[in-house]
Amino acid sequence: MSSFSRSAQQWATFARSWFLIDARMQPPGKIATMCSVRLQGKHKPIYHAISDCGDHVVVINTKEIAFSGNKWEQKVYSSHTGYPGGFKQLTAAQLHHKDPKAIVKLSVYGMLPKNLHRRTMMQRLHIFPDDELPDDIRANLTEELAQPRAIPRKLSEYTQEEIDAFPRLWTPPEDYKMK
Amino acid sequence: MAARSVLRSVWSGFTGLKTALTRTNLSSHQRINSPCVFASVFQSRGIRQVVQRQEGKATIIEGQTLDIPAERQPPNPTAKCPIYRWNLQNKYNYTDVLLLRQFIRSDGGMLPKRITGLCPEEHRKIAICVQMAHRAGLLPDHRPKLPDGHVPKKPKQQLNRYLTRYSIKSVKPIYKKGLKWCKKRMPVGHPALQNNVRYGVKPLYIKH
Amino acid sequence: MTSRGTPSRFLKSVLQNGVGRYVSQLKRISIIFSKNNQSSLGVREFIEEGVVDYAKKNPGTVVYVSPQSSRVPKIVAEYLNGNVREEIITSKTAPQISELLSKLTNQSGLDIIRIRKPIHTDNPSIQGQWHPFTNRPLCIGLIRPQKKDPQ
Amino acid sequence: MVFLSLSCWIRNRGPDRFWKVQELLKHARHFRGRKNRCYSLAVRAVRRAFVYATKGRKLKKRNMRTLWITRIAAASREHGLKYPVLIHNLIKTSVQLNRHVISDLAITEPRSFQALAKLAKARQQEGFRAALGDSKGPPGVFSRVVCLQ
Repeated sequence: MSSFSRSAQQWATFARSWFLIDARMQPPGKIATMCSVRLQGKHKPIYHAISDCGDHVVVINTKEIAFSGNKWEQKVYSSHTGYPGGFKQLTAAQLHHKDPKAIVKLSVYGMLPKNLHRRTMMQRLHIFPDDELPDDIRANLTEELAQPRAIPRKLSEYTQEEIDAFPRLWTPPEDYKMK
Repeated sequence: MAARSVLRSVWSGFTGLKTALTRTNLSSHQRINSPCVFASVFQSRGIRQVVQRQEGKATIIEGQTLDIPAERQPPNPTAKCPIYRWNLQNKYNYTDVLLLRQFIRSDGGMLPKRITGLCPEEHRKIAICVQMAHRAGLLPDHRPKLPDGHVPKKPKQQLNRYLTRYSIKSVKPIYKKGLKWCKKRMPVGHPALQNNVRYGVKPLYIKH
Repeated sequence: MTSRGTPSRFLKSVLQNGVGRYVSQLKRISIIFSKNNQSSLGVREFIEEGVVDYAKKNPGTVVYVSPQSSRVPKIVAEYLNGNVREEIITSKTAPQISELLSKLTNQSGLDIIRIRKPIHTDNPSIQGQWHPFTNRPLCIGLIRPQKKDPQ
Repeated sequence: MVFLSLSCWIRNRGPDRFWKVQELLKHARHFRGRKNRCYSLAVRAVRRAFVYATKGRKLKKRNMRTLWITRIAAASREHGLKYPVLIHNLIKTSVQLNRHVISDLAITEPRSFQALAKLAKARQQEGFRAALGDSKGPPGVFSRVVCLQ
């Protein structure tokens, strides 16, 4: 094998790919686990912690992420500006209103390993609040990842036939007036 | 899940559905496209219906008593509670809107259990599920309409949520989380639904 | 020993030695001893008995036997790659010396240092190394957020 | 009694003090700062380094194994298997490759690894079939196996 083809192989092995994740109706934690695996390169068999083999991840529709429970109101994001009295606390809803990218970004940042590569890996994460992508990023995309959470169907999304096909569990008495 | 289990246990002729589906889609399109005659059905759930029909200039509103088509036989017909009759205990969740819609009024509240025949436990569980489905936005918006011309001062922030246990206004932010061994947790889902059938290997974890 | 402080190399043989034909890497060997010293007793015995046999057995190696007065007896082995190894054989018996000689003959002459891995190959991959598109379908179609055509 | 030679013996630490220092500094030459040239600093650093090296010999085995496992996990995910499933089923089919070899195969010989993954998958399906009996659960019973299958 000539050294030319072997060097080309090396280029191919360490090529970076771009993944697309749609965050519509997804919990940010699950999005973040997918992102952090790809950013670290842990989805590749050539993974090594110091070999910098992470991929790019593009997250779209972060405006429409979903939290389970009452986390929009209960979850609190704290930060400190460094000045006296600079301790800021925002609930998830407030933070999301301020910056729709922040929640996903923070959750990914927290899931990456705490070392000097963390900032580098974060630079490979591209977050967009809606599904408008710049053309240069759109041209790079190689794969779209499946959403981690199955989005439940709304009642308005069912067709009449499906509604009729579901068995009637109980029949109201003859004289009952439905409200 | 409830739909799946019903289909699994009772109804084997599932294959017929798909052909029927395509047919109805076609017919509904045709109905929308024809403008002069339209019929809107207000309350499709009960036996009696109010049907509004327009023919030329006259609008006819009439009450009809629908003939209910022959029902499929439930697997456990002797039971009193409809959930037990269909063997659905612990098999439904907030996502099963087709099941939940049968137990709610047109304004979104629960029907009384002396009418529906639900046993108290199942009634409570269904009430919880209905609440969660409402908060997740799976059921249609049942809130009363705002008067015409009313413009809200601040556009409301649309936040997607699911498995929401408490009402949105009642919850306060947890500013002090507490120490590691006694953290204040954020409940997800409801403990009444803890015994639901799950096929995954992961344990259910309702305190986040 | 710390692994960073010591020199190391991968396991290798000199110029694929032994793949086609084995070439003894020992070029020249000189046995330096004293004719009448006590410590050279074993060497003298070895020279009387085994040197000729050794030289006949290894035609690729030049054997020098040099008596030098009042010297520490030693074996100087020179290899094809230019390395020189000296072995002191003070008060060693003849069988010990012949054992040492056979060891020196079989060596490749590379420095004896830490070897990083017990296995090494120059051509690690036959089927072609893994790359991100190895296990992906050849055609994935279009990625979802397509640019809407201005109409 | 007069000891004349004792004091000399104590003072004289031998002629090879220089070489002793060099012998130690040899291990400290790649250190950072003054440790790589000052004996009194180097001696402590070298001692620590040797302790770390001793511990590191055990740790290396552990770390390498976790690295192999991450790599195999990544490679098997590409073929739609989880790591424990792959390893369990390979053991069941008496494939006696260790993790080192499997991870090397995943990198350098991806087709062979694919064959291994297929083998594991086939074994998994076989196991499910054996667990279910006649490929159907009893009526009215929900089985996790059906769901996994």
